[in-house]
Amino acid sequence: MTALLAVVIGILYGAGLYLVMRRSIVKLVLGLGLLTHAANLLIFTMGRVSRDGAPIVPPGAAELTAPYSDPVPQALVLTAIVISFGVQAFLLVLVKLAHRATGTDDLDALRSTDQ
Amino acid sequence: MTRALPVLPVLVPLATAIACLALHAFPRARRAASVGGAGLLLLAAAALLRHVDAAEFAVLQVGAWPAPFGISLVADRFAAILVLLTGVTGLAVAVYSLGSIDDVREAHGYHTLFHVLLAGVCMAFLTGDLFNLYVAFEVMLMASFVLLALGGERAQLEGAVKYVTLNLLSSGFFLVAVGTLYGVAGTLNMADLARTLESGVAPGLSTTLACLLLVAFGIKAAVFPLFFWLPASYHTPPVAVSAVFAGLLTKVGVYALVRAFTLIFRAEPEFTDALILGIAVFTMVTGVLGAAAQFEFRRVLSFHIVSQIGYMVLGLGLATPLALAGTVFYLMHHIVVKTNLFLVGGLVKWIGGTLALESLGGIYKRRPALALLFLVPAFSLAGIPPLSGFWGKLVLVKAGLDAGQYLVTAIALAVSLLTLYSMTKLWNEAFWKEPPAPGPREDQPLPWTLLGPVVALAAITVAVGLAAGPVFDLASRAGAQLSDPARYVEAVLGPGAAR
Amino acid sequence: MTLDSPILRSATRLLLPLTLMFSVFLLVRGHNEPGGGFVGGLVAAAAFALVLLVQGQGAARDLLRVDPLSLVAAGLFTALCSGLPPLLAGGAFMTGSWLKTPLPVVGKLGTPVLFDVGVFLVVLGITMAILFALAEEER
Amino acid sequence: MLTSILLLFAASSLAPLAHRALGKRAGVCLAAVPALLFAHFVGQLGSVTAGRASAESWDWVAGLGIRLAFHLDGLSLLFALLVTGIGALVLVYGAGYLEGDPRLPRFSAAMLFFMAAMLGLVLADDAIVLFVFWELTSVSSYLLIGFDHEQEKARKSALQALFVTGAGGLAMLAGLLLLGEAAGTLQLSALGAEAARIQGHALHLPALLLILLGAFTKSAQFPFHFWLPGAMAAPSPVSAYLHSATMVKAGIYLLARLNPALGGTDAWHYLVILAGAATLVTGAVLAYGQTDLKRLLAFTTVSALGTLTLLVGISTEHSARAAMAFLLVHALYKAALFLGVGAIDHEAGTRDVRELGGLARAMPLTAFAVCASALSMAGLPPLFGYVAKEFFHEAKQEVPRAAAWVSTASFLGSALVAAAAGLVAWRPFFGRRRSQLSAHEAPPALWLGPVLLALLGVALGLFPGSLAVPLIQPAASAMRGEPTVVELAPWLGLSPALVQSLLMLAAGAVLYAVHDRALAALAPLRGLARLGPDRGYQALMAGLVALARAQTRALQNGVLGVYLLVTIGSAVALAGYALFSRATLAAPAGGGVRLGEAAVALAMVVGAVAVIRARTTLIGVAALGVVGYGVAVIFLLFGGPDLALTQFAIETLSVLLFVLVLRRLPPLRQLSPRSEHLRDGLVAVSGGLFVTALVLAATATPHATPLRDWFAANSLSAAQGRNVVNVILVDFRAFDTLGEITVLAVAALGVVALLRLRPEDRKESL
Repeated sequence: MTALLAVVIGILYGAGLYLVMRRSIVKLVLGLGLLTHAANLLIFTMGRVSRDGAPIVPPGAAELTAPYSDPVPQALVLTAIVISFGVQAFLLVLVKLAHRATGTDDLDALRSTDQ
Repeated sequence: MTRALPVLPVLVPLATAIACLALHAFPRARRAASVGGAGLLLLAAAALLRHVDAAEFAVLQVGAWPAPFGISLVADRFAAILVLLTGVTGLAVAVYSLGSIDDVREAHGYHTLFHVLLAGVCMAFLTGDLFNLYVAFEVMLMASFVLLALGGERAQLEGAVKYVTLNLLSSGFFLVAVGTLYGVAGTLNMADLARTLESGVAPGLSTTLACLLLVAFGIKAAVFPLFFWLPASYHTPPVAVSAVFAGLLTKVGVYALVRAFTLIFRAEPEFTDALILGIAVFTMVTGVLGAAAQFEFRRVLSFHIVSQIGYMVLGLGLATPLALAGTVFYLMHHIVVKTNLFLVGGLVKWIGGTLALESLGGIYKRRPALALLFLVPAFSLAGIPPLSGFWGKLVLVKAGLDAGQYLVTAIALAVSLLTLYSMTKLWNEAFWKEPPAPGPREDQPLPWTLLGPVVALAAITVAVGLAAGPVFDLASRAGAQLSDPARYVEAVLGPGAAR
Repeated sequence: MTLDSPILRSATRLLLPLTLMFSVFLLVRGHNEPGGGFVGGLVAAAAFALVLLVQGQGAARDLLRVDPLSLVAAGLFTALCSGLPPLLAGGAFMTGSWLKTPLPVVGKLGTPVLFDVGVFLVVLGITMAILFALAEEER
Repeated sequence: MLTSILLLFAASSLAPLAHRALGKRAGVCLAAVPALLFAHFVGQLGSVTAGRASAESWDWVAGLGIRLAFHLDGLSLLFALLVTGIGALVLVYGAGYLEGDPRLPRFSAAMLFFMAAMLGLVLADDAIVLFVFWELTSVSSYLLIGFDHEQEKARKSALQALFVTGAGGLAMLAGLLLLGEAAGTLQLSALGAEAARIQGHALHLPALLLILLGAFTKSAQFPFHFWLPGAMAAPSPVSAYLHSATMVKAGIYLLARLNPALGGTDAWHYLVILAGAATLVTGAVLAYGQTDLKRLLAFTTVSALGTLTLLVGISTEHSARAAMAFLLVHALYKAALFLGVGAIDHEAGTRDVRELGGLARAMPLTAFAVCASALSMAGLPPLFGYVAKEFFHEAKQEVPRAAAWVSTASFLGSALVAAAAGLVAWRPFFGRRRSQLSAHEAPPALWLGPVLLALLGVALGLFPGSLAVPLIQPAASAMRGEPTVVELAPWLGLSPALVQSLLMLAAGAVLYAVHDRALAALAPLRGLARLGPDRGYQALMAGLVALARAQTRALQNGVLGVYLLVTIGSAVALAGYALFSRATLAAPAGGGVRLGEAAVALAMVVGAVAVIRARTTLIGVAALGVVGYGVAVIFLLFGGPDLALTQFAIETLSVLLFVLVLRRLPPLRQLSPRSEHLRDGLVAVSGGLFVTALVLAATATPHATPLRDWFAANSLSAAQGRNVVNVILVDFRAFDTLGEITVLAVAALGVVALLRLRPEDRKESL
């Protein structure tokens, strides 16, 4: 399964990277969304996926006994998901305003601040 | 209270931010809280540095969970120095903001954002946990995103789109690297990672991840060829925001590079050091050339940030204790000077109504004292003795010569000459030449909120230059710590951990 | 942009307390079962979002009573404060301390739970802040 | 000694106040500071002549071995006297010259600052401290040369001077560091003793070359001489000071100072003598070609600097005393001449020899000062210039190599300078009075300095033994690094040197006589002169700006797609190279794939492709949602219920936000050309392959699980929670979560602020 996930993550990355390099501002946002999903999945995979069940101590037990899936990447992913959500919400509004201010969705037209 | 020292520089600005958010109906109280909080941060930072300089390390295990399981906050001298400079910059810009940020921006959370930014920066300097460093970056970045776009002018939004996109990309690389490092080494604590990777776990992968982090941190530090976001955006927000960005944000990237390559990744120094050295050279040169083509005050300065980052990275690439001391010294000098130059830019704009060089002029004639206030940071940036920048340059040049890197050293010196060229361009255009038209506030007295921080920072620059001995000794002690990662590992994980 | 209708109104009136209770339930049990402050906060936000959708912004704001950003401030404050007591006592920031005996229904109470409450409040606050701002934009 | 330097700095910073408080008397009061210091240094003459050098030092940057060290020997003393003595006169002069000018306070402040820097330079006994003051002279002279800063020419000249001397200074810094490395010390007075060690060191030659570069640029040696005439844009008192006793002499000072350590080698002889001789001739030829008195004097300065360099390069006993004598006399007459020409300019309104004449009657004192000084420059007895010239002729006999060339060069140079001296002395004052009928004698402030200096030149020439020897002998000794006896009498008798002098003067007289005709004849060649190094400098600067522009156009072109391409490309190339060259790739241990799992994976891939191919925002968002829900399902399938719950909730909210915010945006278009699609696609595919390889390589390594095991063991017992993920979030790693909710809070604040704060309601912010 890890191998399959590795391929899926690679495809998500490829697609995400391709999208962010497009000139359309919406595609940029969509691409970043794909990259976020891919990164989360990658970290999750680093805990070595297993179908062993959630890392929750069963009632009555004193500690968690194997097998269980690694809780650390899960905690990291949770944090990352939430952060990305915040960033994404902001990004969406930023893009909307940039579109309204410049009147275009073509990123190549946003060149006034360089040069 | 000693035990709390490593966390106070995060908690104080965070609490200040919350206070500013809660005080949204009381503008005056909010402004007072903002400046007061910045002052407290400076005090806390000073106490931390005093403690760390004597005790070598201050380590706090958040939640009292032992390392490497909980999150460690680790202050060595390098981190403590940078936290102190964050305090200095924070207070200067907080005061400056009082006189320069309009009340609409203030009402929309300016002060909260500003203090969250400081909290994120301090958190990045102090954390001893790689994932927590990611979180710190996000805290800092999110605040910077909003500060950059706050106001909604077209230029701001355009700049923000680029800034946000490229920085998110960097965060993405960082996240991948951290996740993979966990998958390989099974830990997130930096000291523990250093120990684990040292023991030879997955050597090839470790270099790969080092490269990935080099790119991730390199984007934040704005090194060649990853700096595009900086000149595209830094000149668009209000001056106070540019100033705090210029002083601190890229330096967090440099800090992370230094931390990563002195502590965590030491598997293949011959490869990574050469790489970093090459990056340093290109960063210095492209940055300074970029500045030579600009004719707007803040754009010139923005490109110089890039160029100066090259110097800091140069010390890291040389990797000797002297060179690392040089990097530390350079960082200290640069944070103060660069912040100040942007603040002076604000004064110029206040007087002349613009920052476009062709429309400026005549400030030397009418306000010679202010002109001197520009010359101090400008000449310091160009490395004119005995100002602070000279010593930073001297140490790096000496380290370069000692290491036999003659070409690199020659380039560094040439770049400093071109820096001088840019600074004289600003001086020529804004201060010396006749203005094409009088500015809006030619003869009004400058408010103390704007002038005070500039004077204070200039005084620091001069003082660091004149009292370079003790400052260099401090940088040297910090450099020595960086060259001896085993001490760091033992400070976090306990005696004997580094074997 | 409201979907006002008598049926939806009464449904909302019925759903709101239920959803809110469920969100608190998720918050409280999060320490032992899937859930927690984050998801809890989202579910609570969903309850108010429904009111926003059905009865409009004014009604939702009235129901929430406080400005969402104040809620955010309160949440952050709570989270921060949950870590402070040990710090003031000379210990490490965020060291957890717990009541000796578990309460009925809620289970054991401790500062980490307080922290989770802070998370809950922040998530509720930010979601509502964003939604209100977008709804204002729509008008 | 530090006290005297600090005194000047203090005077500089108080100058504006002094001008405000004291009005017209401020100039004299400020001049009292260097005058007092002059007296102080005169008081030191006795002990220095007796061979007792005084020294003082403090730690400065101990970690780098840099000491704030000062040392007063004969060489330093000679310079210190010139710096303070001429400095005081120039300050008085300046106050008169700029009377009523609102910039006068600034002038005094900058002059005193420069004076302090120059004094520090000649007193410093640590190479780095010397460099510090060296750069301070560059910087303060920048402000002085650009004094008339509203004129573009002044600004350009100031920059040129700063840039050329700054470049040399940086080379010198590297050279000094290398020298310190070779010598094992940065203490200048200790270098002489290490001469053998230094000259045998591998770093000797690079250090020498770099230091010479610094000295040559500062002292305007060929081919770096071009900045000096440009510096004439400065007001006359500034020129008088910078070009007589200070600034340009700094390079000579350095050469003399390092002579004991570096002198005497073949490299030293070749380079220094060659540069000196070339400069001597170039300066003299160019001086002869001028009609503007100030420019003329500037080029004679160049020539004199060449002479001095030549003499230092010879580095024998004779050359040392000749160098010091010439240094002294040049400072005196050149300061007087510049000040005198300034007075002429001030009174007559022009400095062009073709427009001047007959002013002697109107300006007798100025005329005396200028004539006496010019004759000293020409080397006429009984003036001190003659004595120095005699020494020079003696010394050049000792040139180790190419003596004939050097001799010819010096003869030619001296004759041309003599002719130039004639132009300065005769043309303005004698002959027909041409215009400027209103011209009359300058006020005392303007003639006092030149007259005093001229008198001093006469006195030194008449009584060299008692007046000049005490100055020159210790200086020459210090330059040689060993006691050197100097004997001076006003008449050296009928020597070959005297004959030479007479021949040279005769040649000078002829050249003077044919000056107008020569200029006319040479006029067609003027275009040639523009091909000089100045042209090179201009081309360099223009090229620099052009390069900068081109680079900015290429790199910072404003196209976000390109920025992303470069950034992503760098990451993939670098990390990919490291991965594929180092790591071993192996498929991870099985586990197998169930049908449902494969279906989810497929759905995600299809979703990703659909996002790329989407024609409308709505479809794109929906496809992205499919991927997001797919991720949630994966989480659920592999033991992450909390994750799955959160991902479902967040994904739903995200899709909602996407639709709410983006639905007004236009449909998705294909904007970029096909070639860009291919290019980006290639990078994207490489990125994807890299990530896949990375995941495979990482998951193939043994799974180290210290954290996981510890959390599993302690979650319930130590942290009171059974849901380990949640315990990590709110307890073990609650600090992360604190940061996370801060990010959320800020994001919400940002969304609200962006949507509510319209640019049109905003007031002006800085």
